[in-house]
Amino acid sequence: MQAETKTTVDQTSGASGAPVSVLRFSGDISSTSKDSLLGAWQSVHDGPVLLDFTKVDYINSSGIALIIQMLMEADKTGRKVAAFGLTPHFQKVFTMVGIAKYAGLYKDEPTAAASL
Amino acid sequence: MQAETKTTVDQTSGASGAPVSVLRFSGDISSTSKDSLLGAWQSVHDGPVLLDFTKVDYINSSGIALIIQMLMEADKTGRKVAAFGLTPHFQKVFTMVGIAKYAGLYKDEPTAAASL
Amino acid sequence: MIPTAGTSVEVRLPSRLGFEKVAMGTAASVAQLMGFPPDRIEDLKTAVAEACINAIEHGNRLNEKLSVGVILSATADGLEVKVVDNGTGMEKQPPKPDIDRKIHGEEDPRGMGMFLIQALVDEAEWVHDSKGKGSYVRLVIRLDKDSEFDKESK
Amino acid sequence: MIPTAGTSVEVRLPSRLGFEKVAMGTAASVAQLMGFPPDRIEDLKTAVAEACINAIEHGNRLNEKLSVGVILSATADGLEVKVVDNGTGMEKQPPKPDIDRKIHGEEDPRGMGMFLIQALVDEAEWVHDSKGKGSYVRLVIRLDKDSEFDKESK
Ligand SMILES: Nc1ncnc2c1ncn2[C@@H]1O[C@H](COP(=O)(O)OP(=O)(O)O)[C@@H](O)[C@H]1O
Ligand SMILES: Nc1ncnc2c1ncn2[C@@H]1O[C@H](COP(=O)(O)OP(=O)(O)O)[C@@H](O)[C@H]1O
Repeated sequence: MQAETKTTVDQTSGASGAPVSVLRFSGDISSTSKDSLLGAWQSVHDGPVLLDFTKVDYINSSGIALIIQMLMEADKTGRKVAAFGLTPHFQKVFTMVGIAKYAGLYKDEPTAAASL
Repeated sequence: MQAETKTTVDQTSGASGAPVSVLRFSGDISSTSKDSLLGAWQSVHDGPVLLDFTKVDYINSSGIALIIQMLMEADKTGRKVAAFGLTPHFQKVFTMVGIAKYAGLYKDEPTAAASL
Repeated sequence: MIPTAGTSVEVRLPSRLGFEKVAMGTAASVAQLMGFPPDRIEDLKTAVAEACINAIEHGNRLNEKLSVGVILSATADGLEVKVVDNGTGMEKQPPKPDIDRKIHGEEDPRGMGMFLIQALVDEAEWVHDSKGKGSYVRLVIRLDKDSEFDKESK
Repeated sequence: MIPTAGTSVEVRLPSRLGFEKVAMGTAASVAQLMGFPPDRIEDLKTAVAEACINAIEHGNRLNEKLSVGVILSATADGLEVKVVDNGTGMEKQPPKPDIDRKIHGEEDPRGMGMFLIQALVDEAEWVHDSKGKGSYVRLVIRLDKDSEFDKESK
């Protein structure tokens, strides 16, 4: 009943030219997204990570909990995370719940990559 | 309860450089649009007319009936009419009800103006 | 992605012009959830809007004390929508609108709602009140069908 | 543009996750009809979605035989939404989520729905079942208020 989450994993480079992994989500981020989101997270190697929300239509509180789980993993292993492509509404929501404290929120990929 | 229709009247020039009136609609085209649509039609002078639907959100069958009333007036006085800015869905609907027979439907203003 | 056949959503609207847009929003969300393509969702929205306008205007005669019911049900192969009013329905269907007659003033410029409904959906049936339970129009759009193909096969 | 106070729209959804999106679509259409600005409509959509998810999961415990009711009513200065389920409601409100505790594993990463609802609307009240009539959350967003101003004054 819920739109599937697709997550693809890409590679780009950060400010210093060091490699950065990019997780690109599409569809919904909700309770059914667990395997897609956490599976993709586990598949990426060391180093900083970018989260691309450009093609996400819907995020609910269960989806936000999954993003927090990714940030827990990142925090444990000392990896930097930045996000981009969120609508102004979800930038506000991510700030309200405190995610912005653990992941920089940027308007586009170059700005987000430059922060890492 | 229904969004108001705003109609502004503009002037451009057709294929031969002759003056063309442009009626630009915005909001809804429904039963409450009568005064706005027919009032604007009455205010324009002789010559061909362009109908701009770019900023229209919603058109229902009562609104289509008002457009047909404008085309009746145009037919009586031998004036050419062309429309642009309709979504693919409303291009289909206008074709289904036969409006396309009395008003050319074009994707943008230059193409529509060039047809007059 | 398709809800189990039998799953249904109901909406109740006041009999006031403009509220057909609420039914459009609900119908669009259900159709999206079921995986209908965007062009079919547009067809459905227009058909549902016209059915609600008729229920508000002709069925309930703009009496705001009466409400219009919209029941959206997933079937095995598509979506069925019933739009219910408190009127007695129609005796017979109006003639197909004729644009030439309209332009030449030989026919009312109105009278296109039912034609549009039939042209945009895969099935449309008007059922008139028999035992005071309300009249309704029943619309069906199917998931597997291509809209153009379907229109030609009618 | 504002519907007369008292005008209301009702939706009935099956208790299945995903159908909160239908309530979002209906609520967005009603709010648009009432002239709410786009950012407030986004706030409302998220609040209504979270209220429906809670009604589906916690109130009706995913029992698809039960439905969730969403009643949208125009008031003198805004829109009131009641999301009704068949459960017994809550005893007391959960604590405000703490992101630091969540990140450090000291608190469940979940538990943000009610916080978001309260943060996004102008009024939120949880009413628990007293006489078997169902529990509900009542949300209000006001038309004249600027959302930022309103959040600061809380
Ligand atoms: N729900 C209804 N209840 C009673 N009569 C209806 C209903 N829907 C349509 N009709 C009748 O059918 C006619 C044609 O409807 P329609 O094609 O939608 O055009 P219009 O509403 O512009 O007249 C209406 O004028 C009305 O007499
Ligand atoms: N409609 C409801 N009926 C019963 N309990 C509820 C309802 N809504 C919320 N609750 C309770 O409040 C808790 C917090 O809800 P919420 O903040 O939305 O987070 P979550 O749903 O992620 O647990 C839920 O875990 C549940 O125990």
